[in-house]
Amino acid sequence: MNVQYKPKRNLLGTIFQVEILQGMALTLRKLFSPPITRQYPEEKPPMYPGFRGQHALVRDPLTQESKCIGCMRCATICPSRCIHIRCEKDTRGKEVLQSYSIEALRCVFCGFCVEVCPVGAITMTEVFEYASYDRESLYFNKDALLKNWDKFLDESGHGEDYVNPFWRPRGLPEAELPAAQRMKVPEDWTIAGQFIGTNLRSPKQKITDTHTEEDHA
Amino acid sequence: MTETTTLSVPVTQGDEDKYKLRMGPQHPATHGVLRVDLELDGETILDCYPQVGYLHRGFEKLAENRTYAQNLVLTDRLDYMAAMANNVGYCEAVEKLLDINVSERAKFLRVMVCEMARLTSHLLWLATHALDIGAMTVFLYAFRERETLMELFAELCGSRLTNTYTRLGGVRQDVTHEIMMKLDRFVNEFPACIAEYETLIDTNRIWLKRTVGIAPVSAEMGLDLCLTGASLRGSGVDYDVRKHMPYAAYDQLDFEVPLGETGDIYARYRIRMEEMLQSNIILRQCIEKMPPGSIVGDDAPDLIMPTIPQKKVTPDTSAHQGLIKLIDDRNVYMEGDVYVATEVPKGELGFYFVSDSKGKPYRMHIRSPSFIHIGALQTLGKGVMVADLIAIIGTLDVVLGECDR
Amino acid sequence: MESIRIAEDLEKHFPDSILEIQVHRGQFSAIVAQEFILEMCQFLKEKHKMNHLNCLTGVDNLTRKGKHFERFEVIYQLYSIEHRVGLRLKAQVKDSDNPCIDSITSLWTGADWLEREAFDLLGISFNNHPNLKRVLTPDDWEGHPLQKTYKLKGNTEWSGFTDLKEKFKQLSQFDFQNTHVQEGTQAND
Amino acid sequence: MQILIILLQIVILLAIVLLHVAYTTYFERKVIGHMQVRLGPMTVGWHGLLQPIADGIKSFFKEDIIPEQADKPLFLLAPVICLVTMLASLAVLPFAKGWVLADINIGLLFIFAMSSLASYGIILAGWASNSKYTFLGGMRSMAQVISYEIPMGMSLIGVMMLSGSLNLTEIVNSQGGSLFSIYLFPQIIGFFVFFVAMLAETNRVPFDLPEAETELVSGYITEYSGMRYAMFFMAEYIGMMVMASIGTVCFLGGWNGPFPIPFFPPFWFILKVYGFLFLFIWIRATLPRYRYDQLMELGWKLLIPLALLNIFLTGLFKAFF
Repeated sequence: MNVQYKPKRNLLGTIFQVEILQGMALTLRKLFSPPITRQYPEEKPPMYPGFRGQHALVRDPLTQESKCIGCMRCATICPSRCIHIRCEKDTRGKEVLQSYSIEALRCVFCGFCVEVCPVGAITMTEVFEYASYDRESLYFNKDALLKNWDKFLDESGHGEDYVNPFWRPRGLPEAELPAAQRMKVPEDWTIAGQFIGTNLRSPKQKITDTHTEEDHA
Repeated sequence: MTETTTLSVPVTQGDEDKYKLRMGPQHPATHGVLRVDLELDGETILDCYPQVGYLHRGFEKLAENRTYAQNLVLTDRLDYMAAMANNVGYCEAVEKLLDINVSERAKFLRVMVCEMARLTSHLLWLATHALDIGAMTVFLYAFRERETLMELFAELCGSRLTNTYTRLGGVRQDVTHEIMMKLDRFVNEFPACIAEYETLIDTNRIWLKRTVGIAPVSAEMGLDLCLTGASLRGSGVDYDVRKHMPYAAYDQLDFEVPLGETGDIYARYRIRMEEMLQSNIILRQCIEKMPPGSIVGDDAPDLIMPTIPQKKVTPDTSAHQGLIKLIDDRNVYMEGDVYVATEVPKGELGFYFVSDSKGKPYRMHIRSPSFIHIGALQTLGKGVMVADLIAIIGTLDVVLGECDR
Repeated sequence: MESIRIAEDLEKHFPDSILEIQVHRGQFSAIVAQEFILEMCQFLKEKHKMNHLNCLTGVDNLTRKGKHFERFEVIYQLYSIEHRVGLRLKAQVKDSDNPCIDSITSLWTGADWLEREAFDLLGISFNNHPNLKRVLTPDDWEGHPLQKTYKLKGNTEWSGFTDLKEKFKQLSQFDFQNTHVQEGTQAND
Repeated sequence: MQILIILLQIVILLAIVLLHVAYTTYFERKVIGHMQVRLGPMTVGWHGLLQPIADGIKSFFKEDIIPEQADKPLFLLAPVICLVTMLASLAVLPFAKGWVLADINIGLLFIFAMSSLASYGIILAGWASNSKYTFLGGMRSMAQVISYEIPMGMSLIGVMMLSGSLNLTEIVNSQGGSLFSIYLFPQIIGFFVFFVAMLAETNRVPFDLPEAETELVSGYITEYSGMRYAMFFMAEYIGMMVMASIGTVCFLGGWNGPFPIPFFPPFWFILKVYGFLFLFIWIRATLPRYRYDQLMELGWKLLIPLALLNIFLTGLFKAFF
């Protein structure tokens, strides 16, 4: 397919600067249209669940401690190798987490650690404003990570047994998921309720979804 | 001050009255950290030496020490304007190398995010290209649509820029009805937005003066310079990897490849504008044809991949005419090499993998279009004016993250 | 024409240079000796219209075993846009201490930078290359990073950085106010 | 006494003009912002109304950096030349009947002279900074001024021929009081040439080559900082106002309007100048930038012949009617 060019400017168009006037008419129209920008510090951007923001260790509502079992899967997969874990065996021979730290300045925010965690201990919250003037405060140890989780719960208003449903990937069969990720999810997160190609614009096949009405409104 | 740094422009006898200008690496129009050493006669460029490497992070060496799954995050940082397209390119290559099947739904999702990435990249190209030539209003109009797509990315995979969306054998997340509704609305509104940009620049006499006939590339010259993508198609060479070596679900979709004739800046501009419309058509088809099913293939590997071969390597299974040995066999991590190209917004992004039957690539080479395009700048930049050089850098659509790797 | 026919044709014309023809995951590659690489590329470009050079790079085969593998090989991935068929040439570079192969910049100007990159990262030099200099690493970089012998962790800094630190140390002896005082005294003298 | 009154008038005029400069920058940022579907300055004061004051204070207290290799006296002098010449040309502008500091007979010529001198400041700035980008900016400015002084002068010859005077007050008076007797209609070609040359003369888009941001970083003001940078900035905006005033006086009938405003005679004049300024900004928001040689081509091959044609037609008009 050859590209189509607009017709060449004719003499009248040249004399009366038609195309320039058209452009100026557009900018003049836009002068009175509502702005699209966001006044950032006052107006926060929309955060979707599953945004890969600040790291946190989920505080187990039962024990008030981290859920981490020290399996090292996150430290193994981490592409930037920024997770450091130390475990020790307690008297009963059970692995107990001694320290867990994440260097947020080295992290590339890929979310692999959350994806491989078998118990849903590490997570990434929707907090994104945690810039700091010193490096030490961005070197999260276990307490800091647990505190991040509390902070996130406070800010977002979730209950303390909140589990981010985003980390149970949509569109995967239940059987393929680790136990921690087999959680109760809304209907359209399962394969049965997934989006299947339709012509969204044709009235006949209009899907009966609550979102549809809202979006069109 | 800098005795250690040698000026790369060779100074010969009789050159003394040339005006030498080092444009970049910190310059508003060099799209990152490109440095161009110029030799000027007035404002005409006699010689032009692009210098790269300011953003060299050694991805190819890094990749040799990380597993195939981990390397995925490196590709986000190649062409950060279209990280999704790089993800897809990387995964397609690794899947070819390790012989992993992709589920049908994941193929369509990949095409969808690829085309969304193409739109974000082309919109940013349009914005900066127009800004380079001085039309600064197009910049924000293009960002308006780009923002919509970025938010869709954020909703889909949790990140706006470095998406890390694809996985070996599939993708990370399925789409929701909401995302598809938003995408559908975007697809419907987008052609009107294109018309808006075109009102400002398409027939504008100043835009035409700055673009028509500047830095023309003939078909032979384009092939000689190894240009790809819109830069090559502007010269009329029908080479689009999506058509030539279809990957993901491109062979099931109906779209056209726009071709130019003159190969000048205006032709390339028109091609990218047409490509945006074609991407829009592909997105529409993705919405309509999205098949049901799982988002990963049946034999997709776990994210934590074993680093030793799972099956015994059996090369030399059958011989063909003495010298030709077919060593093809279904075996993960078998020795061998593949080159898989994908059509990213900047051109042909190729991954050349050599596997030595371990869980890490023995050698990963990234054929980055930006690197080759900047190499071509040396030829294209000769004899034009400084203002044209800026336009040429813009029209080649280079990203230094991809160039320097 | 299919890749395999092209490979056979290539073998017919350069019988001694083709060491082996492989196919892996449906992609054909010919392992060739380095001597006639320019002629081979020219033959493929002119006779089989392989006018697009996808990729040119090198591989260090130090820790990888193969029948014909030399220490370094140079990969040429060629593609014919007209016939929609590709072929990969893997030229084995004989000399492992001072690897050297003919440049194909006379066929593709675009190979210029790709060869410079191979030289920079792998240390393979190209004969008749117009401007064989480092491209990604600084001009005074030591070693070639993609060689398998290149140390991942060093205990010395890059000389450019140590120079810079030295300079900074020298300059930090004079703080801002002192320089003015010194200038003043010099003027008085 | 007479001198004191004039001094007082000068001070009042300067104060008003500088305040206008400050708020033209605000106006420009706001208008371009909204044309680009964003908001422009919003933080300092209500909708950023105090932004220009904040900018002024900031640039006043910023460090005045002088490059080591610069030609110091010239480097320091250049912004002063720019600003002083632009301020001087304010003296001859008639804002209303009798509202003029120096009602000299060669007002138009004086303004040409002053605006040429201002470009001298730009060239000096480009040269004295001893930087490559500023040098190219200065060279571009020189070429631009030489090419565009000519069509600008020629475009106004038609006006001079019709009014028979170089005195700006005379030119306004000769246009009469009604809307239809302004020189815009008989001198439409002249006005077009004047308008384009005016954009080029004030280094505005699409002719902002001396400071082309994406090509020459910031052109001739790359090395300047603090107050000296602000002086260039002020000179540019005063230049815009002076040129807008000339356009108003020569083509739009000066202070005459559809009906007189009782207590504030320059009302219409100021309104027309604001209109011109809006046009400047509007064009900046819409158009790309010409290339250096294309600019020359436009000046020499299109505008000068057009201006000559205009003179010829005006002469014919004068001779036969």
